Amino acid sequence: MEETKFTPQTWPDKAEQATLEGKNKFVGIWIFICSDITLFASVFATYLSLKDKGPAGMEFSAASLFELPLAFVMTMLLLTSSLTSVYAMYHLKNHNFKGVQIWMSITVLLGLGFLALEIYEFYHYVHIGFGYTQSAFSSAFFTLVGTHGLHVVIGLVWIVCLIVRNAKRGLNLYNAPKYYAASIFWHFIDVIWVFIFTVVYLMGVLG
Amino acid sequence: MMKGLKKWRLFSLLAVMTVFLSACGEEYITTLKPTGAVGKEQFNLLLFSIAIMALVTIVVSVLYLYAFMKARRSKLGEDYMPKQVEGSHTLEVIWTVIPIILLLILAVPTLISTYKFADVKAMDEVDEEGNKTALTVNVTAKLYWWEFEYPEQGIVTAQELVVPTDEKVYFNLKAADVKHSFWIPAVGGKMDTNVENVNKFYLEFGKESADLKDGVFYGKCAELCGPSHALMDFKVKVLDRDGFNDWVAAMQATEGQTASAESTDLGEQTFANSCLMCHAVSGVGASGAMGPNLTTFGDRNRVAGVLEHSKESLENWVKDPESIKPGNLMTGKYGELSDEEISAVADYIMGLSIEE
Amino acid sequence: MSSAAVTNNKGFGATLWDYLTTVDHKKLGVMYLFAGTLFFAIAGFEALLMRLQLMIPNNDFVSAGTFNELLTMHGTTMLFLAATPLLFGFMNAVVPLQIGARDVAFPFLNSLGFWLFFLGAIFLHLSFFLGGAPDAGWTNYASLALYSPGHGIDFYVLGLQISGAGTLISGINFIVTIITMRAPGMTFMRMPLFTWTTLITSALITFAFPPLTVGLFLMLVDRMFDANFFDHTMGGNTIIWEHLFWIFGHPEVYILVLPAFGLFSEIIPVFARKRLFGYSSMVFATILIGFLGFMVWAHHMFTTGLGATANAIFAVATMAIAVPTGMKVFNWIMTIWGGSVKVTVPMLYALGFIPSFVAGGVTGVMQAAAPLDYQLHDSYFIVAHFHYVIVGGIVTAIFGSMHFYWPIMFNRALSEKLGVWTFWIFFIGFHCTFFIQHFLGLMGMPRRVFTYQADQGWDLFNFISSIGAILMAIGVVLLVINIIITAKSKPLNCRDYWGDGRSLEWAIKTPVPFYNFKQTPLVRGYDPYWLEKHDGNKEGMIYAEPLGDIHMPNNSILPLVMSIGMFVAAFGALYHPDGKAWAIPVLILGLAITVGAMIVRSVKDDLGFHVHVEEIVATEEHLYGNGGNK
Amino acid sequence: MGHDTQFQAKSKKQYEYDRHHNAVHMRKQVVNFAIMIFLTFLAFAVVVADFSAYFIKPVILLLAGVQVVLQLYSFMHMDDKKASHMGVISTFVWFGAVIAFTMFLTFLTIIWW
Ligand code: HEA
Ligand code: HEA
Ligand code: HEC
Ligand code: CUA
Ligand SMILES: [Cu+2]
Repeated sequence: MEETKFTPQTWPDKAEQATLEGKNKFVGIWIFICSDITLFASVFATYLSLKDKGPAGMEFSAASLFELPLAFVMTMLLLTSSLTSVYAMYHLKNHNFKGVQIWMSITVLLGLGFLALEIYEFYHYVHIGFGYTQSAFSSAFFTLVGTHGLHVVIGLVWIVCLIVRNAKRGLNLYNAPKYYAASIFWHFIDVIWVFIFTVVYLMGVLG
Repeated sequence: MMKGLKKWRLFSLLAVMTVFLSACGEEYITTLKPTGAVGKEQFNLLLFSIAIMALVTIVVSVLYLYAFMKARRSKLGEDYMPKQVEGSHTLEVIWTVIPIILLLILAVPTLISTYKFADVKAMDEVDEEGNKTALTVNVTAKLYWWEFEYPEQGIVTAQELVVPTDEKVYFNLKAADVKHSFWIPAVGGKMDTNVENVNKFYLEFGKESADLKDGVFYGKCAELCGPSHALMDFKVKVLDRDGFNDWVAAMQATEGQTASAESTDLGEQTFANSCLMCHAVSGVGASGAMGPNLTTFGDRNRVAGVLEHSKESLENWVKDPESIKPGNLMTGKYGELSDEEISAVADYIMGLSIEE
Repeated sequence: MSSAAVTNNKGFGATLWDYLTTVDHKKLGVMYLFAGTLFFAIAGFEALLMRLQLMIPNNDFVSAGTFNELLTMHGTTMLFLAATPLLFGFMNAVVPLQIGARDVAFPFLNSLGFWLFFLGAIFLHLSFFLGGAPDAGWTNYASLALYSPGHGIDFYVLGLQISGAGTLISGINFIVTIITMRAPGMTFMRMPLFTWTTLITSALITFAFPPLTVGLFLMLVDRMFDANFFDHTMGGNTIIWEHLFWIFGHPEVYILVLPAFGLFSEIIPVFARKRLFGYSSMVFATILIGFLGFMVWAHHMFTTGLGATANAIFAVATMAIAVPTGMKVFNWIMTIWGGSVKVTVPMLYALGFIPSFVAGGVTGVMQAAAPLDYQLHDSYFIVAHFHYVIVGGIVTAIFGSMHFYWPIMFNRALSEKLGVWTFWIFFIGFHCTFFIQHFLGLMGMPRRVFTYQADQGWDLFNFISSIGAILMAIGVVLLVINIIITAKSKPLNCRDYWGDGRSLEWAIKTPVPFYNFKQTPLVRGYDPYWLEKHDGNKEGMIYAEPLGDIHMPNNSILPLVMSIGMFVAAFGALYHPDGKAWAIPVLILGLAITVGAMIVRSVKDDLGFHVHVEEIVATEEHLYGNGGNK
Repeated sequence: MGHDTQFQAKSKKQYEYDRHHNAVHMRKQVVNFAIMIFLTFLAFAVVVADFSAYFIKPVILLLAGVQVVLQLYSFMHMDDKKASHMGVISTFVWFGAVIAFTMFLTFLTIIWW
C-alpha cells in the first residue's frame, strides 16, 4: 500500500473516510469534541459566575480591563485560519498534496499570530497587576482563555507534526484522515473562540 | 390496581406504619416522633411516600415471585422450550402510565411543602413600632461548635439553642470556616451553613423540652467538616413563651459581666488570664467570638457538646481538648495550666449560670 | 509476532512484557478485572474497618482522622477504581465479541486508558504511605478540601485527574467501536443490550467526566498554585465545586448502573431460555435514563439553599427517572414470565438483584421529594439508599457476570457450588448491613460520623449492621477462593458454555483466539447466535467474508510510558506547594516523558500486521485440535 | 482492520464532476466565511456603537449562535449527510450543547453571593 501512490484520478471521493481506520478517526475526533464541549461549558459557566468577583475593593473589572481592538484582531486571525484550513481540505479532496501542505502552513502561521497576541495580552494584564492569583475573577479569566490557548497550542503542534512527518510521504489513505481530524479540531477551536469573544470580551466591556 | 385500594385501606396501612415507625428511636433525636409543624409535615410526607413505595415494592415482588415460581425449569423439565415473545404494547403502556400517576401523586405534596418551607418573608415583618414580629436567630457554625445570636434581643449564646414553643422561629445560617449543616432531627429537616452566603429557613417547636430525658432536643452537624464532625453536637432547650422571655431577660441582665484578673478567686483569675480572650462570660453581644460564650455554662447539658456535664469532664476538656475533639481550635492556645488552676477554673465555669 | 501468540508456554518475563504492551481487548479486559478486584478488596476492607469502628458506641478502634480517610478512600476507590474498572473489564472482554469486531476502534488508546487508570489509582493509594490519605469524603466539598492540611486532598485531585483521563479515553473508544465496527447486518436495533448500555454509558462518560476534570483542575490550582476559585474571601465560591462535582457525580452513578442493567439483560434471557421482553423499550429506557441523568444533579444539593424553584424543578425531574427504570424492571420480570428458568449462580444474582434494586430505587424517589430530603440528606438513610442500588444492583451484576463470562474470558468455569454459598452469605449479609441503616437515618444518625454517643438509641442497629458487613466479607473471601481454585481447573475448550447463549459472544469457541472470529460473522437478526442455532447451523454462524488475511494492531509499550510520565509529573505538582526545589523540574520531566512518547507515537507509522491464512489455520488447529473452530 | 486499499480509477466524467463539485463547494465556503466575518463585524460594531445593553446582549448572542451553526455545518461539514455516521455525531453534538446550556443556566441563576 505504501509503495503505490495515489493519483487524483484514483483518489477516492471521501478519502478521509475510505478506510475503517479513517472512519474511526473521523467519528473519534467528533466524540472527543463533544466531550470538549462540556469541558468548555464548565470553564465558561465558572467564569460567568465569577466575573468581576474579587476581594473587597478590587480595582479590576471586565469593563475596565478588556480592549476590543486586540480582541478584534485576534478574532480575525483565528477566523481566517479556519478558512485556510478549509482550503487545505479542499486540496485534500483533489489530492493536491502541495496545496494541503501550503494551506496548512498558512493556518499555522495565522494560529501563531493569534497565540502571540494572546501571550502579549496575558503579559500585559499580569504587568498591570491582574495576575492569576489576584482574584477569583482573574483566576477564572486566565483559566478560560488559557484553556482555549492550550487548545490552540495543541492544535498547532498537531498540525506541524503532520506537515513535517508527511512531507516526504505524500497523501495516502493512512494520513488523509489525520489531516482531516486536525482540521475539524482546528475549526472547533474557532467555534469556542466565537463564544469567548462574544461572552468574555464583548459582553465584558458592556459590564 | 389503584381503584381496588380503598381509602380506608390506605389509612389503616398508614396507621400501622406510624405505630411501627414510632417505636423506633429516642424522642429527643428521632425524626419519627416529630414535634412542631415542620417536622410533622415532613413525617407525613415520609409516611405517604413510604406507602407508595411499599406498594410498588410489593407489587413488583409479587409479580416477580409468581413469574419465577411458575417458570422454574426444574418443574417444567429440561427440554421445555418457551415461546419467544417480543413484547407487548399494552403492558408497556400500563407500566409507564401507572408509575407516572404515582409520581404525580407524590409530586403534589412535594411541591407544596417545598415552597412552604422556603417562605421566610415573615422574617422581615415589623409591627407598628418597627420591631420584628418574628423571632430570628443567627446561627454561625464553627469548627466544631455552634453560636446562636438573637439580634433583636442583643444576646448571644453557644452550644445550646433556646427557643419558645409554638411559633415560627426563623434562622439565618452561615458558616465561619468550612461548610456545616444545621439539623435538629426531632424538629425538622436540615439546612446547610455555607461560607459565602446566609441561608434562611424556619422551624417550629411543638412542645417544651423539659420532660425529655435530658431536658433538651439533640441537634447535629450534618455535613462532613473535619475529624470532629461526629462530635459537633448542640442541644435545643424549648421553653414556653414566658419561660423564654424570662431567659432573655436573664441573659440581658448579664451585660458587662466579665472575669477579673485581679480577682481573689483563682478560677476567675486564671480564666481572665488564659481564657477570656476567646470565651465571653456576658450574654450580651453579637456573634463572632473565637470560642463558645460561657455565660450559661452552668445551665448546660454537655461539655463541649458531647461530654457529660460534670466538673470532672470539664477538667478533662481543659487539660487536653485534643484527646476529646481532634482538630478543635482551642487546643494549645492557652499555655500550660497546673492541676490546681484547672480545678479552680472548672469550678468557676461551672458556677456561671443565669438560672436560679 | 503473531506466531508468538500461538505458543502458550512463554517465560515469565515474556508473559509480563506481553501484558505490559498488549493492546488486545481480551487481555485488557482481564487486566481491568483483576485491577478492579484488587481495589474492590481494598475498599471493602476499608468498609469493614469502618463498620468495626461503628459496631459499638464510643469505640476507639480507629481515630477520627483515620476514619475520615477510610471513608473517603472507601467511597472514592469503590466508585472510581473498583466498580468502573470491573465493568470496563466486561465491556472490553465482551463488547467486541458481541458486535463481531476484531478489536476496539483504537487498541492503542484502550491500553493507554487502562494504564492511566491503573497508575492514577496507585498514585492515589500511595497517599496512605506519604503522609495521609484524602479525608474530605468522596464528594470533596471545597471548603473542607481547601482547609484540609497535608497532601491527602492533593493525592485525591491528581490521582482522579489521571485515572479520570483514562476513563474518558476508554469511553470515547467504546463509542467509536460500537458506532463503526459492528459486523455486517448488526444494525443499532439488533445490538445486544449490553452493547447498548455500554454505548450509552460511554456517552455519559464523554459528557460527565469533563466537568469533573475541570472541577479537579480548579481544586488543584486553588490548592497548589494559589488560585481563588473556591476562596470566598477572594471572590470565589464553593458552590461552584458542588455543582461541577454533581454534574459529574450524578451521571456517574448511572455510568455504573447502566452496564449492570445491560449485564442482567444478557443473563436473564439466557437462563430463562427466552427472548428479552420488550427489546426496543429497553433500548429506549436506556437512552432516556442517560438523558435524564444529566438533568437532575441538584437533588444532591436540596439543602444547599438553592431556593424553592430550583428544588422543585430538580425534585420532579428526579422522580421522572423512576419511569424508564420501572420499564426495565417490568421487562425483566416479563422475560422470566413464561420462560424456563434455570437457577445457576449468575441467575441467582439476577434474581436477587430485582427486588434489592427496586428497594434501593424507591428510596431514591423518596429522597427526590425535596422537603423529605431535608430530613434524609446526609443521614444514614442515604447510605442505605445508595448501597441498595450499588451493592444490590452493581455488585450483584459484577459477581453474577464473573460466573457468567468466566468461561469466555478464561476458558474455565467458576465452581457453582461455592458460588451458591457465596451468593447466599453475601446476599444475607448485604440486607443485614444496609436494611437497618434506613432506620438509623430516620432515627437521626448523620452519615460520615466516626463514632456516636450511647444514649441516642442507635446501638443495636449499628451492631446488626456491622455483623452484616462481616458476612459480606466472608462472601467476598469465598469468591476469591473460588477464583483461585478455578485457576487450577481444567480448560473447557467449548462453545456456548451455558447451552442457551443467544448473542454473538457465545458463537465463538474458547479459548478465543487473539483475532476473535476468524471470519467476520453475518448478523441476520437480534440474538444472532440463537437464530443460527435454531436454524440448525452447525458452524455456529454464517460469515460475511471468505477466510482471508486478518489485519491486527501492533503491541506497544508507549501507553505505559505515557502513563508513567503523568505519574511522575503528579509528584512534581503535589510537592510544589511545599517549596521543594525539585518539584517543578519533576513536573516538567514527567510531562516531557508523556509528550515525548506521544511524539514518538505520531512520528512512527503504526500500520499493524497481517495474520496470514496459513497462520490462522495453524492457530485454530493448535487451539481446538483438528478441524479448528467449527 | 484493513486500510487495505483498492485502487479504482474514476471515469473521466466522474473525475471532472467531482472536481467541479469540489470547486463549487469551496466557493460556497468562501461565501460562508464572508458571512462570518460580517457577523463578527456586526457584533463588534453594535458594542462599539454603544446601544443599550439590553439590546446588545441578545443581539450579539444571536450573532454568535448563527456563526457557530455556520461553522459546524459548513466548515466542519455537519451538513454532509454522506459522511459516516453523521446522524449519530450530530445527536451527540446537540446533546452536548443542551448540557452546556443547562450548565450556563444554573451557574447564572443558582450560584449566588
Ligand atoms: C448506582 C447508583 C445509583 C442509582 C442507580 C441511583 C438511583 C437513584 N437515586 Fe441515588 N444516589 C447514589 C447512587 C445511585 N442512585 C449515590 C452514590 C448517592 C449518594 C452520593 C453521596 O452523597 O455520597 C445517591 C444519592 C441520591 C440522592 C441525594 C440524597 C441526598 O444526599 O440528600 C437522591 C435524591 O433525589 C437520589 C435519588 C435517586 C433516584 C430517584 C434514583 C432512581 O434512578 C431510581 C429509579 C428506580 C426505581 C424507582 C425502582 C424501579 C422502578 C419501578 C419498579 C417503577 C415504579 C416506581 C415508582 C412509581 C416509584 N440518590
Ligand atoms: C461501588 C460502591 C460501593 C460499594 C460496593 C460499597 C460497599 C460497602 N460499603 Fe460503602 N460507600 C460507598 C460506595 C460503596 N460501598 C460510597 C460512595 C460511600 C460514601 C463515602 C463518602 O461519604 O464520602 C460509602 C460509604 C459507606 C459507609 C458510610 C460511612 C459513613 O458515612 O460514615 C458505610 C458504613 O457502613 C459503608 C459500608 C460498606 C460496606 C460494608 C460495603 C460492603 O459491601 C463491602 C463488602 C466487601 C468486603 C467486605 C471486602 C472483603 C475483602 C476482604 C476482607 C479482603 C480479602 C481479600 C483477599 C482474600 C484478596 N460504605
Ligand atoms: C483560641 C481560643 C480559645 C482559648 C484561649 C480557650 N478556648 Fe475554650 N474553646 C475554644 C473553642 C474554639 C471551643 C469549641 C471547641 C469545640 O467544641 O470544638 C472551646 C470550648 C470550650 C469549652 C466547652 C464549651 C461548651 O459550651 O461546652 C470550655 C468549657 C472551654 N472552652 C473552656 C476554656 C478554658 C477554661 C480556657 C482557658 C484555660 C479556654 N477555654 C481557652 C477556644 C478557646
Ligand atoms: Cu460541622 Cu460537621
Ligand atoms: Cu444523584
